[in-house]
Amino acid sequence: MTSFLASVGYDRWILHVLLILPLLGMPLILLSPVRAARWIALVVALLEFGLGIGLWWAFDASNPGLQFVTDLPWMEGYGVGYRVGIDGISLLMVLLSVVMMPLVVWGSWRGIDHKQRGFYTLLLAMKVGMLGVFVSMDMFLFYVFWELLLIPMYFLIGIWGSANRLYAATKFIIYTFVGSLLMLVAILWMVFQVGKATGTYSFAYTHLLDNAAVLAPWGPWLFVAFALAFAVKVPLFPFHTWLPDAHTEAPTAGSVDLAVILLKMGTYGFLRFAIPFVPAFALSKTTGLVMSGLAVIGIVYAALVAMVQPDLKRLVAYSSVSHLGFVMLGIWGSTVESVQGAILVMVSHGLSTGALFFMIGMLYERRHTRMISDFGGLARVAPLMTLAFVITAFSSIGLPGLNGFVGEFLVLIGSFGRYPILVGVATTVVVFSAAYMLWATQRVFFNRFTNPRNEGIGDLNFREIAVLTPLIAAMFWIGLYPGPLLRRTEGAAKRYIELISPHLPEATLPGPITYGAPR
Amino acid sequence: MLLGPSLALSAVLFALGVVGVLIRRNVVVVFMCVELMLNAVNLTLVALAQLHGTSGQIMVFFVMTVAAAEAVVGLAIILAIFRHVQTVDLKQFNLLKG
Amino acid sequence: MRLIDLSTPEGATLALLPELLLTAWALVVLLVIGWRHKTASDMRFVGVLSLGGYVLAGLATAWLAMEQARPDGLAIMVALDGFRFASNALLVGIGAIITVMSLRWLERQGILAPEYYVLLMLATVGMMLLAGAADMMTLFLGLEVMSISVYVLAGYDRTRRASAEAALKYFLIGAFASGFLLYGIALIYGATGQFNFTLIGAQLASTEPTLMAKLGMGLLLIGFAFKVAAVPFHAWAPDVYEGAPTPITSFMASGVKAAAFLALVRLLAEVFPAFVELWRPILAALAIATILIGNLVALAQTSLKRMLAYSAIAHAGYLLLPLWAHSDDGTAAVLIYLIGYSITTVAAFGVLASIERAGARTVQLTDLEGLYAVRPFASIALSVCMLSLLGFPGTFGFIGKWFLISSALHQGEVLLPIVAMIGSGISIGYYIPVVLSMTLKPTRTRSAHQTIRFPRPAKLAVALCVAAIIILGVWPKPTLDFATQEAVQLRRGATPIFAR
Amino acid sequence: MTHFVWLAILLPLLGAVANGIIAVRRPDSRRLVSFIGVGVLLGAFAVSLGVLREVAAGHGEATKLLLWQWIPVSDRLTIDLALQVDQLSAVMLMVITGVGSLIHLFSVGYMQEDPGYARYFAYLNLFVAFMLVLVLGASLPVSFIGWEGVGLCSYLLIGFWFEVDANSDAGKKAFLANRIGDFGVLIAMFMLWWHVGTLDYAALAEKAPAVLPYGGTIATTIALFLFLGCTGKSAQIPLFTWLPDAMAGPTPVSALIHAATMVTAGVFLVVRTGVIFALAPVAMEVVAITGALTAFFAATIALRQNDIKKVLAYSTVSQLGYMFLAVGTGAFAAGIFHLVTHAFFKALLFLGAGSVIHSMHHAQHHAGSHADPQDMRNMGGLRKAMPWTFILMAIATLAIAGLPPLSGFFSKDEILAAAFARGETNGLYRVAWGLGLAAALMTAYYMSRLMAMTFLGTFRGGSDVEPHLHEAPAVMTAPLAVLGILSVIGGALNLPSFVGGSHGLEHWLEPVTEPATRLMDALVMPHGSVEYALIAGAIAIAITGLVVGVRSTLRSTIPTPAEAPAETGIRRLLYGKYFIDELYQKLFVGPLVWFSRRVLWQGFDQFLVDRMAVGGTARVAQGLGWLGSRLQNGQVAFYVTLFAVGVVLILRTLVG
Amino acid sequence: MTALTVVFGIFAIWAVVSALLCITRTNAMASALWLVSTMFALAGIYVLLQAEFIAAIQVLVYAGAVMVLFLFVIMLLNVEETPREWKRWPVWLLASGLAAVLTAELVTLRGYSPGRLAREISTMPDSMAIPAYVFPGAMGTGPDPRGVVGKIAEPLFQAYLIPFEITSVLLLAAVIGAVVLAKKRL
Repeated sequence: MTSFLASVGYDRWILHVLLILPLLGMPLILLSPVRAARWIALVVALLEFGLGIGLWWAFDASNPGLQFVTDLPWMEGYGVGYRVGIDGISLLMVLLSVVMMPLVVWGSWRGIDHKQRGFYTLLLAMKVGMLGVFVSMDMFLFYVFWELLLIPMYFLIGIWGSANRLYAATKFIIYTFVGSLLMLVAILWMVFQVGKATGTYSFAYTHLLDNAAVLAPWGPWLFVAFALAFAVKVPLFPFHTWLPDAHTEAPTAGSVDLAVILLKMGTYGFLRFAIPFVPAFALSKTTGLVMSGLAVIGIVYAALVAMVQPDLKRLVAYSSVSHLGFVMLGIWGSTVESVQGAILVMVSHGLSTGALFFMIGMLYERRHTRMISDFGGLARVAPLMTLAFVITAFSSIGLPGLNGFVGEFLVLIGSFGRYPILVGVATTVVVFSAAYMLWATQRVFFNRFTNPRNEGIGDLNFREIAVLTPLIAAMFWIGLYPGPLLRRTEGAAKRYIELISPHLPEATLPGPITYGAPR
Repeated sequence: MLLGPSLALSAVLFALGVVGVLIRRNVVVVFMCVELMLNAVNLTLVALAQLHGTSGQIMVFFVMTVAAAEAVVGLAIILAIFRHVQTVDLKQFNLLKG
Repeated sequence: MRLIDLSTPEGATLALLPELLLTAWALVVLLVIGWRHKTASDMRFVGVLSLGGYVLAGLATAWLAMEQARPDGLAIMVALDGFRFASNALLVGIGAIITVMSLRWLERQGILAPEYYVLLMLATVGMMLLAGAADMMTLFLGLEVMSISVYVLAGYDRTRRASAEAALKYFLIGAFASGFLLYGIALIYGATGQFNFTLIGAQLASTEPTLMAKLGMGLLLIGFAFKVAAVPFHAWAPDVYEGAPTPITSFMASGVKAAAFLALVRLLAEVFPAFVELWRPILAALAIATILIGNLVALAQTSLKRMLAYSAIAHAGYLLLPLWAHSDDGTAAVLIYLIGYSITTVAAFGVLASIERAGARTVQLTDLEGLYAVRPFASIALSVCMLSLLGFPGTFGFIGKWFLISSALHQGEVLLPIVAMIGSGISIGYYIPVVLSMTLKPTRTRSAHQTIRFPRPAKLAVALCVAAIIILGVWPKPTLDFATQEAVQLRRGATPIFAR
Repeated sequence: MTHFVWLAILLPLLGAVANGIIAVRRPDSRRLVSFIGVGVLLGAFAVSLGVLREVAAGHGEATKLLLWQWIPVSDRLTIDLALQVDQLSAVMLMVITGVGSLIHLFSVGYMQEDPGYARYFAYLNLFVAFMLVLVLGASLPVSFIGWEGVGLCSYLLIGFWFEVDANSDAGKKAFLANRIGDFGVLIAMFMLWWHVGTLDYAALAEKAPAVLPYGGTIATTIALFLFLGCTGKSAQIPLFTWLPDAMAGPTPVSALIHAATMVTAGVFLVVRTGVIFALAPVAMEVVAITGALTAFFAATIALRQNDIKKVLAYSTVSQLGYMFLAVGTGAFAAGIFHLVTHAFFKALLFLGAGSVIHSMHHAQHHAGSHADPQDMRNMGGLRKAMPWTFILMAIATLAIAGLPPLSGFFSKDEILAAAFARGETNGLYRVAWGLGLAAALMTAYYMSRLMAMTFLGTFRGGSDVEPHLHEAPAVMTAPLAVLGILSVIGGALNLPSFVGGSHGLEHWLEPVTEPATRLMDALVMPHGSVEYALIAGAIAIAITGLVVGVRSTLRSTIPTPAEAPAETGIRRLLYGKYFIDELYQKLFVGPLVWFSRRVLWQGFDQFLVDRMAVGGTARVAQGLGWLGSRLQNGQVAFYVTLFAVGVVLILRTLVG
Repeated sequence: MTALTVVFGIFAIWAVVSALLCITRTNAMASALWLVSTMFALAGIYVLLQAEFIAAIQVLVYAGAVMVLFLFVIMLLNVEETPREWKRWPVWLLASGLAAVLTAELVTLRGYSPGRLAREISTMPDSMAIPAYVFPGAMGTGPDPRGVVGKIAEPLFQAYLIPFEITSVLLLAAVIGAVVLAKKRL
């Protein structure tokens, strides 16, 4: 596979093709008849998937640096270029995006019955933004994609959302836009300072990173500016209140994309930008304590709040906050294990929460309600969906053998040395997550069949099975054999740790005693 | 040389013009106060032209032209609005606000 | 490179060719008006005819730019550098677009006086003189030509009391402000004995700041602060913007503001570079007050036009940042931002003008609800404009924002950019509701929407503007190169002759 | 065969998948389901036998079997999906697949008419697979897969009849209680990795003594966290409340999961990580005393229960307490010994109870009665209808009461002797021993009460029901018989020396327990007269309990549930299970839900962040904007004044 | 105190008093006339400042033509006296306060003498920076050989030709504007 890909010059064109294909699809959808819209979107998505999946093999796991790098002129003389590339971290995010693409399109097949052209156009637009964020190796390009993404999401929520969609859309865009305002200032300031020190004014990520030392005096400010943008996106407690509304009101595709990709942009941002640029401040004892403290508060807090949600989607939204807290904790755990765990949580949260949203969407399509109290005993009429939901729920609460566990375990064990108490507190969430997930599962799928209107709900149909199967398969795969994934991120994680290790304060625990583990 | 006193007189007249604009309600009078301000500036220019040469006086000449043009247009505008509200009371011109 | 001796009549004629051509064309048009001024088609004919003037002026400007006309010696009365040509191009372009936007609008509003186009041309001449002035006299007279024309244009819709009131307010406060400006000119003259920018700059650079010079500079700044509607000299703007005929509001918000800013850039670069420490705090204070107040009060508006007026005020605040920066990239930023801002404003008001109906009250935010379903073009265009004004990536507004924030940051200033971003954050609170109202809210007044007729020329112009916003937002390099290149020329010409 | 031990896991797993598919596609193919469900278990049992033989033939060395690298995250943390076959896992393998096969077989009869037949077998097979992973895992994380997996299956099986809300509740409760324990296991794993650097059992046994100081805080903390996990899984104080509720599941499930296998996983874990416990004497004390207390308290509750399965459930909790008492004294082998015998007789008891319930249910169904088929107050005199069941259950009762020479006698005696012996040096163990003894008395009492209420006397369930009572089919009684035999002879596994035995199981397990026991003070078992005195006492207690139980039950008139008066005083306390559930509900669950809803969600999220912080900012901005627009009053004079103020201020900065 | 100063003083007082009356008379007509009076006083001062031509136009154009236009409009509008021509006293007080501060700021200019200005402008050492050197041709010379008008006219039509031409555009705009606005019917 690898040699075949090399022979077609895969590494030279793949990232561009991934970015351009949806762009080509957009006008095509707008110009063709309504009925063709979803087909075109599906074809584009499948093409993206088919082409993008090759990255898995083409990616060189032994190379910890950036791969598939391209640097084309865009605004020469102003330091801005079309610079793209991926490393292990972005690889997984890109793959997650392309894998979810056909599923999202297919998952919306029936749910979207009006303004289809607009819907699928925006869906593709969002894909461009998502992929763009993860492949940008130019701060300007990154910022453009980062912000650009808000627009399609805004309309997806605002037009195809449910009852309270306007409020949610407005809240979403205001939160995220305001959050990232200062990031622009920080980026420009960084470019300026690095430019002053080196004589090269460039937005290139590598250039800025290589000279990040000169940024140290402004560490606090730069970090705060970046952190605000990313923390809102993550969302880190207490910046999370937009998420339940956005998740809840968005159409299924929006919720899925939001959960699977958008939220990851925040944690990705921390890992890629906020910390590496100003590691000394970002990883200082106080900052570390604040950030990981907020992460842990978010983990437990969101789990508790999820427990009492009457609305299924809102519950899952809060569970997202909780899961993303793990990612944050892992990032600040600052060990190879915790960082790898964080990346894995990013992936597995995408899979399980994505699947949950799909299923809630399927329920919603059938019953036009998301209220837990409207259901009950569905296992009798929809055993397959129950099976899928239970598997996903357990994946979400971290049952070993399924995907959720591996990441969370790595995050916790990796961060334990630095924050034993916080990790201890975070670990309590194994109880709370089970509490909210099982309680919800029980009230929806088990218990007495009370509501006769659920009688005709019907089980999963072929399309729905086809959407869920890959996700569930991936859950098992990552849960049981995450090795190939971890090997691809190991290089990047190690490099990241090497990069920041000079700035790490001493850990609370001296570190695991290395023993020659037979491999 | 009357430079200092002229500048001071000019300042006083200018300030008086400003006061007039601030406190009067009759549009025409307010406009006249603006003219007073222009006159005060002219005095400054003339006083300075005594030292710097005639360019200052030429400026005064232009200012007078501008004042005349402004007067024409201004008074036409006052006439135009008078047709709507039948008053010259500035306080009544508050359709646009907020 | 063509060296032009500005002290000779021939040289002056060459140097002022764009302005002269436009004026001459205005006279031609005036003659035509004497012959045809009765019907709507006369009106349209005159409008189309007047476009010729802008074309001529634009060609002349292009010729001068291509010839790389430079003053042989001192720039007397009028500047002769890339920055002026760039300014001219921008201002002529604005004038032409406003003409196109007005073409059918005037008839629809029942304003059948073709002198409108002549005044528009004369105002453009004034703006060009103001922006291209190299002498206090030209500056003052250019300003007055522009102002007087715009006073009249603001009150052009005489049948509406609001229009007359707008004209009166603009006129009164404008005349008041020009008193201050003039006082400033007088004191600068007193402190240096000169009217010429270069000579004043050299003189001011050679001595310590004197009382008279400082006062003069302060009063001059006040005069300009009024023109650009900086807080606290802004109070006229919302009322006037609301009352004036919409194309003229558009003209004021784009052209007049642009001309004032371009002149101010030149003034600060050529006349007061030595006083940078004195005027920077003033500009900073003005910028902060303008950004915050402009954005905050815009939040409270329900009328679209008035909201755009406050937004225009806020944008003046942003534009003060690159002025504050006082650098090459600052100057470039002013140009870039003005280009983006002008295009956007013109397009936004163009859409607004098409939505208005004759004699109706101003367009309220609620009037837009569900517009997308009925008039998708108008609502998409307006949405793009809103996003560009918001500074959203992918639009030219973002490129402008990037440049102006960079320019301040490059001077080591962080507070102003942060204030600008805070303002930007507030502004989402009133830009997004427009988009929301048009695209997401259900239609309540479908029939009202259906009566909206987008005049074809205006539609074309808006479409061009919107395309420009997006294309320049994605591929801004040529514009950036152009602006940077011209901006550098301004600074080079402004280098003081005598070092202190 | 050792190298194919994974087959033992794979077979049930495949069975689960196959049955799962059948459950979805063709839920009525009962024959196929039975064939697969029982077949895979028998297959696994066969594999287990092979493994046992090989281990027996081996030299005490553990065999580690690497299946694949599970989590190869870095140089210092690579978790292999590896299995470890040694004496301990071989024993567990036998118990699980052996007892498991019998219970599967029993289920064929018991669940025959249930519409969820295939689903049931899928779950049950899955459970066996996970249980085997638990005991075969070579490292804590791998065991943890099984550890949580069995929790999952327990959850699914307790809530098997999900349409009754209480069943679903019970399943959830079981999983949550287990999860509280899992929290402990996780923390213990984190600490082990950071302090010892490995999570492999073998490496732990080797390195921990070298790294962790004996009796140090770290070892104690780790051990206590591990034990927290055990209390969750094995239903010890304070997390025992879920097990009685877990009886909501089908009775074979109670037998397999909540008596024989899963709940004993805690004991298994303590033995597996015995080194850590051995390094933490304080933790050992905690384990022992918790076990003893649990044994005692659960027994007291069992005294007054009327639900046949509830009695057995509390009995299980109590017996698990014994096991923990054993491992807490360092008598690991005794703990495992009791685990095995308990698996036999408790499975037998449950299955017996199952056939009783089965019979009751059918009879009531025929008679159209809606009485509770599990309430012993509705039974009585079943001996006549169900002789085989009666005999087999009586054997089990005697075994659990500790009557020689039945299996329970030996295993329980071993534990009490060990506790007594530890008591020589540590008074705490003497207390534990005392509690154990008291529990033994109560065990005999409540078991005989159960037997008397169920099988003796006259039938109280109504004359219309009685004729329909019948003995269970052979597919159900056959497993009972096998278990009955095992309950009788189970003691032979570890016959003590005073009956000429050689402590076979103890020696068998020595390679596993040795690293731990080496670290502790040697356990000097009582000898000679003391030993005989203890044995005599134990027998006396058992007989007393049995006799009192039967006689007092037969003498008193037992009211039917409907006409039963409300219990008062201490009886009420016992009947109400000390109201621990209510206490937990009031103390933890209720406040937590209230806190989450009112304070966190509505208070913080909705009010503080959304309304006050975000909305407040927006309102302040709006308000400022409104104020600004009020100032824009349309008056030129005001505008000019504003202008003048600006002028004055600017000139001030220049002149000043 | 020279005679020049005395005469200047008289004109100055005249101008200030007239200006004060101009802004305080409730009758618009009176205000206008007092403004004319101020302009005359200023014309007098212009003469003292050797700007005879300006003084002449001041009287002819400003006081004569422009102010007549004002009077004309005042009479044309012929409005009733507004009941309260002045704004309420707080406004008045605020305005006066502002004006006082403004005056204080601007009147600092009174300290300027030719000598001071010369020192400030010149780059030469203070002792050498005397007005006679710094402002050649401005100090103590006789009447201009070109005459009062020629002194202005020559630069106006040569050096300042461009601004002069701009004024024509200005006036054109004003005329068109006035016509458009004042026409009875469009």
